[in-house]
Amino acid sequence: MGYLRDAPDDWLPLRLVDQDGTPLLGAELPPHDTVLAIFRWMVFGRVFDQRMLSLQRQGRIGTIGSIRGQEASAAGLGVAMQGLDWLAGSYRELLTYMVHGVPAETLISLYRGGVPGPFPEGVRALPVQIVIGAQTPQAAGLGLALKLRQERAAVVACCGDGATSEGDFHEGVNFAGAHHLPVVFFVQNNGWAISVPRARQTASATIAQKAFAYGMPAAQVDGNDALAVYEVCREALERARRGDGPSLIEAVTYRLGPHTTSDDPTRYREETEVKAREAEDPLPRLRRYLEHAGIYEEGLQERLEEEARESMGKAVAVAEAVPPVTPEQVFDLTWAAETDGARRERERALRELREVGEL
Amino acid sequence: MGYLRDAPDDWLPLRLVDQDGTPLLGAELPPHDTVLAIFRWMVFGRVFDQRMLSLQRQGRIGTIGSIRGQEASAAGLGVAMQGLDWLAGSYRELLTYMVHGVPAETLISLYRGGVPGPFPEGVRALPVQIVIGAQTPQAAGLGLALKLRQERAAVVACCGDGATSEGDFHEGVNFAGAHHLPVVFFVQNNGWAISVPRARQTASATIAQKAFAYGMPAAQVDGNDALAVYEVCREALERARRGDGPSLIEAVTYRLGPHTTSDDPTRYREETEVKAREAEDPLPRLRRYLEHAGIYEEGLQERLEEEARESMGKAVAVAEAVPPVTPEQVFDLTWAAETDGARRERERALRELREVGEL
Amino acid sequence: MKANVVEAVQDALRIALREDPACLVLGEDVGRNGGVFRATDGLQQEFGESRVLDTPLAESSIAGVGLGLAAAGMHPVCEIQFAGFLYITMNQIGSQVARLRLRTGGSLKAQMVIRAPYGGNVRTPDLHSDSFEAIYAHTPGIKVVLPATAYAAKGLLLAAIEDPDPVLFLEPMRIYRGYREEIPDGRYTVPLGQARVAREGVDVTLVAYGAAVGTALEAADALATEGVEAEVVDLQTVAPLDAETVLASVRKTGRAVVIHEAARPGGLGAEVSAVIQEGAFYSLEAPIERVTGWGTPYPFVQAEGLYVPSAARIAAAARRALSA
Amino acid sequence: MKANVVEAVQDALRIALREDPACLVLGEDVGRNGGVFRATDGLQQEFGESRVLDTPLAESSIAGVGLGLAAAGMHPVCEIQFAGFLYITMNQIGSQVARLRLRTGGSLKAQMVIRAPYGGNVRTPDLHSDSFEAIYAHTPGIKVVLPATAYAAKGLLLAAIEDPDPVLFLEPMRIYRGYREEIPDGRYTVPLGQARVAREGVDVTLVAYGAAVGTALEAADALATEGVEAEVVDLQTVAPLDAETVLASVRKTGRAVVIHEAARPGGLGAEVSAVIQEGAFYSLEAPIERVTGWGTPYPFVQAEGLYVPSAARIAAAARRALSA
Ligand SMILES: Cc1ncc(C[n+]2csc(CCOP(=O)(O)OP(=O)(O)O)c2C)c(N)n1
Ligand SMILES: Cc1ncc(C[n+]2csc(CCOP(=O)(O)OP(=O)(O)O)c2C)c(N)n1
Ligand SMILES: [Mg+2]
Ligand SMILES: [Mg+2]
Repeated sequence: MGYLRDAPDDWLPLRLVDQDGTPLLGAELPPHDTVLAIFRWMVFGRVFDQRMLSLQRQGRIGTIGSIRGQEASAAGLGVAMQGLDWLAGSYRELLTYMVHGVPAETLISLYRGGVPGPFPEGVRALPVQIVIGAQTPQAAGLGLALKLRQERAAVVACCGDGATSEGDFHEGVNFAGAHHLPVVFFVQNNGWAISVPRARQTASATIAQKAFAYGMPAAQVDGNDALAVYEVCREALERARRGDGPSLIEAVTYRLGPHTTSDDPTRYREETEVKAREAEDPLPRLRRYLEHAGIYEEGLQERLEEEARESMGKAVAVAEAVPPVTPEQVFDLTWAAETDGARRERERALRELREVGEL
Repeated sequence: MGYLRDAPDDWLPLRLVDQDGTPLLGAELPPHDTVLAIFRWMVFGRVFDQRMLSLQRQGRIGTIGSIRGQEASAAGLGVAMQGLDWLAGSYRELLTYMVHGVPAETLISLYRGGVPGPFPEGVRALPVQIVIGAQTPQAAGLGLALKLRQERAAVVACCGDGATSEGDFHEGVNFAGAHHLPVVFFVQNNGWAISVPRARQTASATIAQKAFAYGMPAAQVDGNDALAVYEVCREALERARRGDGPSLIEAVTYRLGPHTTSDDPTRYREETEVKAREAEDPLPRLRRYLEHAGIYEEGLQERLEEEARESMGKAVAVAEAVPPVTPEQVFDLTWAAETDGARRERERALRELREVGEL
Repeated sequence: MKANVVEAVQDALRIALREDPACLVLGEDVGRNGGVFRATDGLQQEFGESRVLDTPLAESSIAGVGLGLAAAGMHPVCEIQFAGFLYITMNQIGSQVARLRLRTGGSLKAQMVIRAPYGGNVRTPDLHSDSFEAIYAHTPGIKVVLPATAYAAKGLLLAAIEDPDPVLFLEPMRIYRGYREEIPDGRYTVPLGQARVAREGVDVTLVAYGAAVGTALEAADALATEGVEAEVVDLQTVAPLDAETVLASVRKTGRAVVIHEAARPGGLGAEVSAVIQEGAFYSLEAPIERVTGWGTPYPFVQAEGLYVPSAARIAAAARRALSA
Repeated sequence: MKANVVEAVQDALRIALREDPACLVLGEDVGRNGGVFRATDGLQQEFGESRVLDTPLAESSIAGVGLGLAAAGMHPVCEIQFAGFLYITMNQIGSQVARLRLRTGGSLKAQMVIRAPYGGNVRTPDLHSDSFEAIYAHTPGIKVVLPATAYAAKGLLLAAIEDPDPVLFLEPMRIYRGYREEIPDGRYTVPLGQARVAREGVDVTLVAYGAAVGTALEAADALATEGVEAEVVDLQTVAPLDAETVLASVRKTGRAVVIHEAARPGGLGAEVSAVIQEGAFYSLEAPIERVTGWGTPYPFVQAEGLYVPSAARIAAAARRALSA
């Protein structure tokens, strides 16, 4: 006996910059303007998050997830993407959506309960996914289209650690593997799926090694090391654009805030755990690197914060000026080619609303 | 760059007995009576298959899958199982079902289009699954019940190479991993999912390594080496029964016949491939081992074949004596606790049939 | 005891876990977190991790694992976090759970409950407000139950857990935390497969279930001020349908309005309408009205208030029926 | 050309692949094998592996990949091997494909077709004979089309492929290899959303779709020998429903029988019945009859002949309607 074999267990998350901002020996780091762009977006993400939570508390938007603590993963990925790349993500990737070109006001509109789109012309992204895992096979489909049309572009399919348990995650990644598609699967392992800790989600020692089930290479990266995230995404994206096939990246990070504004994390996780992770906040870490590299100008963060607050203020104003969704719009968007039967049903519904003065 | 990492690629299917029947150096082989039991079931499986195909040609049963070439996997597994173990398999595991205690006549009834059950009291098995992959999470549920009740028994969840692409396969195996359940996932990789070759099904170099995505150990075994299959299953089952958790076994075998009686494999695979695999037929191979081990009595195979034919003859007679399913039965089996509304619908349906003399 | 709907559900689960050793509860976040709506609050603490289990984030497996547990003789209560995700369980429930007994000639049964909060007008994100009772009502082999009050929630859930057939139990989110009503302590059951008359009347029958029953009662109040006595029938179990209770009412009133918030085409209102005209054709004095969601997907929060039937729409339909 | 239904489907796919460079075909075994029913026979040979693709065995991903392709501007035609497996695609189709346009404010559309053979009485194994049109008809945002003839199969499929909305296209297995009828060479379309009168009559309306249209016509023949002139309406598209054509017929005949082989409760017959009594209440001279599968899952082969509506059951229902 003794015929069963175990998985390799020698994973070590890739890190290029230490907690204190010092680059690791021999680390190849992105150029300064890239680093600054990442920093700027991380600051924007932090401000965006604060503003959204306060809008929610004021009842001006609905339930929203917090992205605090995950800005390095989101921005590192977003900055590594290019204009022709497609993004397929979820509610936890709002910052990546914005880096990729979706204006904050569109996302605010969405959380105000309005029509979630359209995104600006030319921004290649699927709608912000709510159904966990559903975007994964869709991303494979986008990848197949790119491959068939021989476009030099990649697809990024984001999801969380919990999402890797869904059947759709499996089917989508396997499809991309089997058809050798230009898709990068980017998993933000933030330690929790609402109240279920990563270790209970799957017995797999890492999320990264799940890639081996699909015959594609993988990396596990310190998701709070923005530059490591950027570099590994760049490699995976280039590989995909080159036609060398899919890969999977696990970014190990931590959700510092609640799952959403409806969630009370004190019910299921220890304050001490959160405290410990606060100390690993990716934003001061990248700032320390900027200082270390001598590219941090005095007051930069404060300036960027101010800029972000201003731009959020404008975005909120724009979003709040959008008139509420009408039933007509809902019908208009249900069918591109309305049949006679569908038109009659529209008229019936509107007549009923008018009759009681609801319209 | 160069941060992405590939899967281990040093798999070698476990083999205990060579093509010519010689045991490999140092191989620990099962006792002779076990070997003989496996051989007897393999012969039975071969005869069963022939008989079922001919019944189908005569129009006495419906479409059926062929198991020719896969008897070593099916019987090696079946003989390694114990009475308290649960079996959750599909149309390709009919032989395993029979080894586990389901009489041939029950399966013949099923293929005659009758009610597929019940199985004999005490035979622990889910119905023969037709929906690819659906049995996998169900098997995890059985395993959870065993674990919660602290029964010393295991669950075997069988499926094919194609089935590993289904979302349900993933969810079921992951659940068993996450909850450390006594389940053995047994995948018969017979090279094809109808017309889709194994290599197109998934880019994973082996099916075995998919286990690593779920944090469980795996083995790849020569599925035409009945004794290797038996030994690896015994290890995995013992492990599960002991409470040491799930594992996954890939049995590499080959479907020598058509996918089902409705399939024409010449449309998609080369005769030369099949010819080459005919030479690796597991039945003569085990017979050669019996001869090599000096436990093959002259005429044994012929005697077993004769026995099998006789018992199949009886089984067919029993099955063909079962009266056809009635609508009443279908209603009886739909609801265990029929509500008034359901009873009225039953009466309405039967009245309608009686009115036109169809009942 | 005083309880709102979610507390009634929780009480039923507690009683079942206490009294039935084969009963267990599983789902996403049902353990330490007590469910995102607190329907399982405190249960893991009281009954331990082997009776109240967090599952991986995978709905098809929650249903499939439930089937396996049931086949082995357990009585699982599976939670799907929101009814919108019942699409994902369609295969395991429709092709497997609902047919296990049929397929095994009766030797295995799927005595299990799948619970999910359903319904709209609660300002939740996309796919969190949908009502899919109709697709499961078209799936014979599984009973589909929707309580409209705290009393019914507890009694129907306890009945569902002990029923030998699988039951899809849809809990109206909108009234989860509504007012607390007095309900009996301890075990009691409300029988499956039976509608109830929630308000008696003679002029028109309003047929509803789940949260819409409350809206129908509101409409009945409004109609009463006009001298119209509406009878409100609460279906409670929508599959198999208790046609007799509906028919008895319509035979009396001659007029019917069927209400649900799911999309109109192919919704449960169609079945109720069909059944009424089959069984009470000669009593009908006006076309049966349906007040439902539209022929569109459930819309975004900003439009949902117009999609979900209001008391005004129901009353207007009743007036149409009365003046026809 | 002469073609049976499966040949008509194949011809439509060939034309679409030839004329629309964005069109591609994907599914299990659609490539070298040409599909288990040969609907895609020879297509991979003619158009190559990048236009006709075998997928892994995973239906949810087939639908999801289809969505991604469509979002990127392709016009995929996805095959699900048997309609029974459409349960598995329910989430991708219902929560995703049908809502892509809505969710993106119209900037992305899911111009795609999902084809599947459906229906019973063909002696296939478990879950290979089911009819799930009703659950998709309750899913606004996707059109549901079922051809009843080779002519319609080709014309409707070509219309579906060029329609900007997603279409579920259910092909009646039972008449796949029925008799060959003469159909036009080259491209023609049959408009989506329109029912057709398959036989004119004045005494009773038989409403059917897919393979049941043939059975209804048989029943009409039988009724004709008794002097009853039945009108047969073939719905062709069941969602969105073309109520007007049905209503026009019932206003004339005053009597209706709705036929389908799916389970009765919550089946499409309920919607048709509801729509008829809403729109033609005052013309109705008898209760609308439904001739359908039972309130059970599709049964085993030995009982299916009694489950699927026969011409005799349809004719009997018509006689009931006529003598009411
Ligand atoms: C299919 C589905 N099931 C359940 C939910 C409810 N839900 C929303 S987020 C979430 C946890 C997701 O965890 P993870 O994938 O780790 O992402 P994270 O929220 O941590 O970023 C759950 C269960 C959902 N939206 N969709
Ligand atoms: C969910 C589902 N999809 C498709 C089918 C049709 N089908 C039956 S067997 C089969 C191939 C199965 O391949 P594999 O899992 O390798 O098992 P094998 O038949 O080779 O033993 C397919 C596609 C099915 N039965 N169920
Ligand atoms: Mg997470
Ligand atoms: Mg196979």
